[in-house]
This record gives sequence, structure tokens and C-alpha cells, in this order.
Amino acid sequence: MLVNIARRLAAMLAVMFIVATMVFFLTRLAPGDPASLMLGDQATAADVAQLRKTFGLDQPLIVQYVLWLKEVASGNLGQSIFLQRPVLQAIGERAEPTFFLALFSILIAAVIGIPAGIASAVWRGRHADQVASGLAMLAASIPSFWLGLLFMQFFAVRLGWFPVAGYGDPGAGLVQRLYHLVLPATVLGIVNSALITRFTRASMLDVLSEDYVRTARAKGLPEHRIILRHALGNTLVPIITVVGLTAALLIGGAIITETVFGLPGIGNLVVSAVLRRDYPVIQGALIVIAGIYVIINFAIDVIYTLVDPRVKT
Amino acid sequence: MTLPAPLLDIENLEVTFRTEENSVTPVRGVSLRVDAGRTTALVGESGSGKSVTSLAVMGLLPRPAGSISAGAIRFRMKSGETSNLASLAPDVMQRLRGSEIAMIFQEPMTSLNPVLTVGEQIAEQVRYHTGMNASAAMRRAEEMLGLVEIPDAVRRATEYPHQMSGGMRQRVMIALAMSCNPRLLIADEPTTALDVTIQAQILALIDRLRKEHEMGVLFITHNLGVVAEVADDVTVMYAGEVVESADVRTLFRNPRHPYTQALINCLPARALPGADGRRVVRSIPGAVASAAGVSGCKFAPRCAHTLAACHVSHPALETIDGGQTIRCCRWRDL
Amino acid sequence: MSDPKLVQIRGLTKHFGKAPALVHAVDDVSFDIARGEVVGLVGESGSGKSTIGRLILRALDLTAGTVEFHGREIGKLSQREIRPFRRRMQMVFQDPFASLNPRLRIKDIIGEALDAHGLAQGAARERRIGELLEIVGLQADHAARFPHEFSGGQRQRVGIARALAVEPDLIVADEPVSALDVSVQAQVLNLLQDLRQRFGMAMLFISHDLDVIELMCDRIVVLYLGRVMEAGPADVVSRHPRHPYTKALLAASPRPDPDARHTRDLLKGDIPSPLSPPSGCVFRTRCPLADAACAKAVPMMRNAGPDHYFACIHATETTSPEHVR
Amino acid sequence: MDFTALRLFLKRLFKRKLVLFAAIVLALVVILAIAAPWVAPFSPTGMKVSQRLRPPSMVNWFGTDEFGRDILSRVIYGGRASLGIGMAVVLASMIAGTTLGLLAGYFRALDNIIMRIVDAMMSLPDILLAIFLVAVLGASAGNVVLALTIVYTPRVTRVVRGSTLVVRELPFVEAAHVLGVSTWRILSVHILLNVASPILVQATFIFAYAVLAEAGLSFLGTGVPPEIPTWGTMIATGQQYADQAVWLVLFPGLAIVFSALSLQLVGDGLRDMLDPKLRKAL
Repeated sequence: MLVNIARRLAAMLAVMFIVATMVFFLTRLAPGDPASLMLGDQATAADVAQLRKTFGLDQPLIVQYVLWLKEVASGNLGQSIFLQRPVLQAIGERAEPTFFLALFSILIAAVIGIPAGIASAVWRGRHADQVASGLAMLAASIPSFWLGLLFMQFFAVRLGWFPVAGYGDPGAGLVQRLYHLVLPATVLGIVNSALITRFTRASMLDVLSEDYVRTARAKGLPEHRIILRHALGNTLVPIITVVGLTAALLIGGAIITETVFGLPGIGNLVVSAVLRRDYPVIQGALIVIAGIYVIINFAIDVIYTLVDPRVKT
Repeated sequence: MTLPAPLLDIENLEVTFRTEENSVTPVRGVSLRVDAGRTTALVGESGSGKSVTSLAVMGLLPRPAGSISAGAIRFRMKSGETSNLASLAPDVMQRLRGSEIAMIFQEPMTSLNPVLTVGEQIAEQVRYHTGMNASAAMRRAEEMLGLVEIPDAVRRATEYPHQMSGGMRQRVMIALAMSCNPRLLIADEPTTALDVTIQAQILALIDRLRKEHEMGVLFITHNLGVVAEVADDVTVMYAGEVVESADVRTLFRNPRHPYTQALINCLPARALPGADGRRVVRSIPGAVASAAGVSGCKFAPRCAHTLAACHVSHPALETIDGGQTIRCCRWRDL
Repeated sequence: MSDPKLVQIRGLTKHFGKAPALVHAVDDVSFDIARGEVVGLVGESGSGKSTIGRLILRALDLTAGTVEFHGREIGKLSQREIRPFRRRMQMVFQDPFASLNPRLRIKDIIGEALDAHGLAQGAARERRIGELLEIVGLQADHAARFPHEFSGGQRQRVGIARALAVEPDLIVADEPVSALDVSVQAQVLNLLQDLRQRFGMAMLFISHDLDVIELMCDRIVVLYLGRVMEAGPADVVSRHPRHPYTKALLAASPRPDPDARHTRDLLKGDIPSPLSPPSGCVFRTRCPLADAACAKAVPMMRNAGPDHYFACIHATETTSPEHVR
Repeated sequence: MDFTALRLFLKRLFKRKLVLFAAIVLALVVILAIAAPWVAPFSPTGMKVSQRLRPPSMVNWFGTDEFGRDILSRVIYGGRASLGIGMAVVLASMIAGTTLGLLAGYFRALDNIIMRIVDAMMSLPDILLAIFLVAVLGASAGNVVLALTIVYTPRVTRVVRGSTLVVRELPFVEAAHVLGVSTWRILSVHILLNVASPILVQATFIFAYAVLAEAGLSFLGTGVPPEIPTWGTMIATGQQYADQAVWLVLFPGLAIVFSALSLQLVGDGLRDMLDPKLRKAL
């Protein structure tokens, strides 16, 4: 089992290394020299050259890469060009709305998606299945920003039930702040429930066709017990996996929803960094977000190893 | 001669599967009986309908597509009363499964739930049918594992299926089946997936339990060697119908139906000496699929004794001397 | 040896995986196949019978040992060097459904064999495909069909036609009838017998069914956990088995005769895992004759008569022990 | 292709009425986009300031935008760009992903390296990776295609690799190997033909995702330049008028929903009729 965990850990580091490498070299493909970007249009050639030297940009690319990798490995993601502070700090300041948004929307998605998926697998081909599968497909076809705009128009502008946008005034209490998340989390929850519904349905169908479910029927157990204990027991782990990974992807994937609702989260930070060509922030955000995904993935693997008797021994 | 009422008496069973476009009848005209304390082997090749028949008895036909469209399945319960399983309400049928009728399957590797210990899986059934408390049910589970000759049963009860071999898992399945003292055990190809030396152990085990518990066994198999080993009575199916039934000695010594004769003759062990010293097996031409859409005798397209009448009229299942039944219009002259 | 052997394998060994999950699939197996001879490999799961077939065909790489084909050592040839030999030896598979590509027509499945070795083109190719189909009891106009249009037995015939296309000297038949219904089994067994007589190729016939093996084979090799237990002429081994495992296997095989029912001496316990085979004689954990000596060393092959050998130190009626060849 | 096979294929595919309906909707949307110059009632760029922000009417079925342009015409033209980009992304990512997936699934040595890169790319949310790539490459329709291709290739790779791992173990592949068939032919005939169905299904889903992602990028202002009417840019520029003229965002959004929904329904129909053995690998 320890060997397994060690192997996972190595794979996790490899993934992070590849992400970092990809991010570094792709950024260098970008048009425009980082130094001149930093100094703006008025800078003289001499100023630019000076800055290039300070940042080591005059060194060969591979040397820069190694130096940068070292920095990243030691947890230093660099300075933001525009925000005048370390990238990590900038991300930290924006973490709260993103974290809560991801949390609430995945909860909503799971609460809708898991029961819907189970129901549509159990009543496969019947009306319940057609309705649940159809709604899931519809939800997966709706652009989140469009649904967000419509919800905003209806529930916030017309009905005035929720704040239109933002994350409350500075100094607003936690409840006030969370109140601003109701609409965006609902939108994101609906859109993501589609994936969870389909995945739950598919894994449930797989398990329901297993021989041991037939054995459970031959034992004379009531149908609800067969579904809850024998079938669900065997689909729980994959469902938890997909919920966990979706949550991880929402940390960076909520960009559009954050933009629609003007939430000062990580996604918003990334979009403004892209528009301002603030490359250190983009690089840093990508690495942090990939890191969160990889860590959650690893955690799920470890839990899986602990829970499933077939992996344990 | 008055025979005691059979434990299981299937009469003219017909099973239909309906899908949106069409309906098929994989089983029709199936009649067979299983007596208490005896083993009836149900023999047939793939597509003969033997497994569908067993699922119909268990009330486990895939829903909503499959249903019993005609016939009766009379079963004598522990209480002594007989009920027709074909017309029982689903919740009543559910309570009979596992307690009155138990079933074991072909694939021991996949028939047990991988995330529950084998003890839990047996205890679950015991608790559900007897209302025993958890610890008593677990003790019963351990006792059952001992009954099926699993060494170190108390420890084994805490193991998961993947920690056991195929033969061991089939023993667990048998322990599970026996845990509520069923009157009837349906064994659907229980040794097909096992090695011969393990198969011999499992066959001996089932036979011992049948004797000790006065239990009826419906043993479904395609293997005539196994039939000769375990059966008291044999029912042969072809293309969804029963074509012949007899006690095991009569069937092997004096098979009356051309299909039964051919099936026994095409065994490698019954090969005949051919030219140049080699032995040749006698084969049946064609495949089972050739029975599709046949209006007369289903076996006529492959039969060596076909008359014109065989293609036209569908023979009925007739009872001849000694309780042997046969579905062939030429049985008198063959 | 006077007659030149078609295949000679010596010390054939195959391990899968790495420690601690090292599977001893085949361990130190030696036997010969003469030209035109049918040798049966019989054993239960984990005996390594299928692996041996694949090692001879070089569908798998050897861990140790040698395979001589027509007197030429082919055990260490690279996949490129082995290609010309693929014309001389072919395989028939167990599963008639999975062994034919469902997306190809029959003529492309058989034609591929011809193309791979440049045996026939154009009209000659088409003619040859039709001829092959007729040889295996199908019709030439079946060539345009897809596999799903055939029954299991017919597909198995197509698989045999594919193997025959290159006119091999050796066919490895890996459980060729065990996925078929009894009535269809007989057809395929008879077909294989006819073809063997007609074309005179040798066959390595792999099966778990002793009746089938006895019917089809000239000689039998009995395997258990990757090792040879007993080898000899088919009728001798099945009538006068010497090794306790062969005896147990014969006793456990159900006979289609209700009068021959008897209480048997059942082998106790399970087949050990090939991950950790017992020391010494691999059969000793289930053997009625086993004692402490059996754990010490792998038993030598003993001669029990003309061309009849077995590996047991206890079985009685011994003649003088000696190595196989 | 012989027609009986095609007819059987279509008959099985359209057994579910909903799938047939979705295919018809999809065909209509595609035809409208291709025939835009002939079917659009107005020019997509013809401004009429006097007619700005008109609600839907008999003349302008979907209303007009802030410059008085006909929204129906713009939605029809927008389909050209949105569907065109989606199609290009599908083709490119299918080719790249299939190649990589076959290589990873068949050659053990390549598997590790290809799959680690795939893992790395899939550890980033689609939209984030796309934004980053467009930012690096520069905003243009071609670069949006390139970026989305890079985003979706790993998904295809994973599916194709999974199916390849299943198919390569099937006896007909071993049979071909034993016959002496070349590795190239084994890959391109035996394996590719048998992983084609899951690839086809995946293609329809990726088409839908690509249309959605393009719209998202355009909406954020990090995609296609706003001058080009796509469904995404229309919603992006329309959003500031959403409180007075909701039709500016409603209709382009509905166009996206209908296209994506019918694509996914067709994909689902394809999956339903797939070979059940390959279905698990999907």
C-alpha cells in the first residue's frame, strides 16, 4: 500500500513538473517582451535592457527556466507586474469567494445530480430516466454566462431577491458576502449537475448489471436494499471521485461565472491578468490551480486505497 | 402407482420478452418436475432456454421486458401448501427467494459483492428472512461456511471475495444458498467456470447437501458428463422446448428423441472407430439457430430421421411408459 | 533420434511480471512435436498450457529455454527475424467471436494472411479465399460477409481457414472447441481431423478436456502449475497413468455414463497460486502420496515405457529412472 | 459505402424519436449557417440607428440590437463562425487525439510520457487553459481553434487510449500478429476500425463543448475579436443592454443551447447503438 502511495506521489510531482514547464515555455511564446510590458510604452531601450538584466531575461532560455523552476519549487511564484505584490499574495486575497463559490456549487450539483443519476439508472428507459437524462443534457448545453445573465435579470433586477453583482461592500459580514453567492452558485450548480447526473447514471447502470446484484435479488432482498446497499455501495467511490475532481476544476473553472457576477475571485484575477498581460499572475494562478487539482486527486486516491478492500490488500 | 406430489412442477411454461419493436418467446411448452431429495438435470445447448426457465422459477426474469405468458409453476412450500409461482405477487415471491428457493450461478468470481465480507453477505440474507439479530446471523454464517467445508470458517467469514479462489467462492455461494434451509436449490451451470478437480469437489458437496437436507435440486448444465454424475432425472431442452425427459439411466441407455440420441453420440467419449484407426465423433449438422421460424418440429432441420410431416406439424409432448416424456412424432418407429 | 523433429522445446520457461508479483507461468518444460504429429497439452487453469503455445509461436517472448523449429533455434529471434517463420506455424483460437475482427469481411480476414506473406494477388487471391472456405466446409460466396452473420461454429471454421491460408507445418489450436456447443464441437473436431489427414500438418492441441485430447492426439503432455507431470502416447497415458495428478485428473473428469458413478478420491484443496508455487514437486500440496521428500527437489522425469515419462518420486511400478532424452 | 449498411445504421440511430428530432435540428442549424447569405433577411452588419433595440416583431423576428442590426440575421451569420470554429476544433482534436491515443495505448514505452502530459493538461480547467493559450497565441479565430484543439486533444487521447488498451488484447489482434501482419496495419486497420465508434461519439460531444467554450471565450473578451459576430460575442456585447432589451442575449444564447443540445442528443444516440463490448471502455 505504501508503495502504491509513493508511486502516486511520484506521478503527482511529474504532473506538476509538466504543468510548470508547459506554463513557462508557452508564456515565452507570447508576443511582447516581459520587460517592455512591465515598463510600459514610454520606457527607453536602456531602461528595458536594465530591467532585462535585473530579471535575468538576458540569459539563455534554459538557464531562465531552471532558475524559475527553482523559485517555483521553493514556493515563490514571483511578483505581479501590475498589482505590485507577490503573486501568491494576490491569489490569496482572492481565494475566499472562489472557494465558497466552488463549495456551494458542487454541493448543489451533487444534491441534484446524485439522486437524479440513481433514479434514472434504476428506472432506466422509463419516464423518470427520460426526464432526468433530458434535463441533464439540457443543463450541459447551457452556457453558464448566459444562464447567469438571465438569472441576474430575472431574480436580481426584476424581482430584487438577490444582489445583482459583486461580493458586498468592503467590511460586509460573512452572511452578507455569502448572500451574494446564492445566484452564481445556483447557476454553476445547475450546469455542473449535468456531469454528475450522467456519471452517476452510468456507474449505477454498470453496477446494476453485475452478477452480484443478481445474487442479491436471488437472496430475496427488497429492491431498495439492493440498490442502496449493494449497488450504491459499489458506486460511491467513483461518484465521490467525480464530485471531488469537479470541485477542484471549479476553483479555476468558475472564471466565467465570477466575471458575470463581478465576484472578486481567482477567476476574475486571471481574466484581468490576461487582459493586462500580467504574465507572472497567469503563470502563478495556473500552477496553484493545477496544484489544487492534483492534491485533491491524490487525496481521493488515498481514500480509495483505504476504503476499497480489493486495493487494501 | 401413486407418486408423491412433486416439490416443483412446471407445466407448459411459456416466457415472452417484449421490446418496443417485437416480442420473442425463448421458452414455450416447458414441463418438468423436481422431487424432494432428488436432482433433476435440465440439459440443453446455448439458446435452449434452460437458463430463462430457471430465472422464471426464481421470479427473476429481467423486468419489464420478460414475463411468464402462459403455464404454471407449482411449488410445494415448507408449510406443505402448494402455490403457483407464475401468479404470485412480486413481494410474496421476493420472500420465497432465498428462504424457500435458493439459486447459485455460473460465475463464482463475480457473483459476490466485492465490498462486503462473505460473512456479511450470508448474514444479511439470514437476518432478512429470519429476523435474527446481527451476531446470531453472523454465527449462522460461520456455521454455514463450515457446512460447505471451508476450513477455518470463523476467520474466513471476515474475508472479502477477492481473497478467495473460484472454488472457494462457489462454496460461499452454496453456503449462502443453504443458509435459510431452502426446499429447492437451483444450480445454473455451477461448475462450468471451474477446473475439473474443483468441479468434482463442488458436485460432491451439492450432492451431500441434497441428501442431508432432503432438498430438491434443479441442476442446469450443458455437460452430459456432469448430468450422468449428478442427476436422478433428466429433462432435455432444445430451442426453447422440452424434447424429452426420463430418469437418468433410461435417458443414457435408451434415449428416444433423435436430438437426445445425437447429443449423446457426439460426445468425444462416444467416438467410433473410423477408417485408418482414427476415431470419429458423430456430429449433428447445422446450428441451433436453424430452429428460428420453424413451424413444425424445431429439430427437423437437423434431424436424420425427418419425414415430410415433421416440417409441418409441431409434435406435442407425450408421456410414454415409465413416466418418460418425448416430443417427437416418430418415437414409435425409431 | 532418427526422425527429424518439427519442434523441439527444451527448458522452456516463462515468468510474467516482477517480484513480488512474479508469476511462474511455465517452468522448465521440454517436449517434441514430430512432423504431422498431434500433441495434446492438458491441464487446469494456471498450468501454463496456453502460454506454451504462444511461446512456441513467439507471440510471447521466452524467459529461458530454447525452441527449435525445423532444426533452427527461434527462441531468441527478434520480431522482424521471426516473420518468415510465421508462414510455417499458425494458431486457432478459443473464442470464435473475439478472434475475428468484427469490422472486416471474411475475405479480408483470410486475405490478410495471404497478403502478409505475398502468397496470392488479384484473381488468384480471390480464388484461393473461396477454395479455403470450401476446405473448411463453408461456401465461396460467404467471403463477402461479416463475422456477425455466422454462428459460433462457422466462425471457428473461418478462423481455421485463416490459419490454413499460409499452409503451415504446425497449428497451435488453443481450446478450439471449448466455447462451442457440444453438437457443434463434434463438427469442428472432425474437421480438424480431416484437415490434418489431408494436409499432414502437425498440431499442438491445447485443451482442459481429457476426452477431447484423447480423441484428437497422438501424444499427451499433462501439465500442472507450469510443469510437466507426465507425457506419453495418448492411449497409454489415459489408460495407464503413472503420475498421481494424471490419475486424479482422469478420476475427476465426469463420464457420460450413469452406471460408472463411483465415490471418487477427490483431490483436496485448491490449485496453488502460480505467484508462489510449492517448492520441490508443485503437486505435493494436493497429492495423496506426498511426504517430506517431495518438498526437497523438483522430481526428475522417470521413464515408464516407450516414450512415456512422468515426474514423481513415489509412484510405484517404476522402471529405472532416467532423464527425458 | 454500401447503402444497406448505411440504412441499417440510420434506422438504429433514429429508433429514438428524440435523436431523429435532434439530428433534424442540427441539420437545419448547419444548413442555415452555410446558406446564411441567401436565407438571412438582412445584412448582419447593416446598421439602422433609428431602429435600435427594437423588440421582436414581424419584420425583425428576433428584434434589433444597439445599432439597429437585425438579430435573426446576426444569429444566422454567427452560426457560421461558432459552428465553423467548433467543427475545426473537432476535426483537429480528433486527428491529434486519435494518433496520440493509439500510440499511447499500443506502445508501452510511449504510454507513460503521453499520459503524463495528458494528466497535466487535464489538471487545468478547460476554460482556464483556453484563456491562457489564447492570451499567449493572440486573439484571432485561428488561434481560438488552435487553443481549443490543444484543450480537447487530451480528452480524445484518453478515450482512444482506453479503447485501444481493450482492443489490443482481443484475440483478433493476436491472430494478426501471429499471421505476421505489420504493426502499422494492426494499428490502422484492426485497432482503429474498432475504436472508431467511441471516437465518433466523443466527436459529437466535443463539438458541443467547443461551441460552448468558444462562446465563453468570446464572452470574456479573450476569444474571437468582437467585430466578428459569433453567438458568444453577441451575448458579450448585448449584456450591457440586458435589462432593457433581453432579446439581445436571449436569442444567441438559445442558438447555442439548441446546437449543443442536439449535438449531445445525437452523440447519446450513437452511444446507445454502440457495440456493448466497447461501451465500457468509453
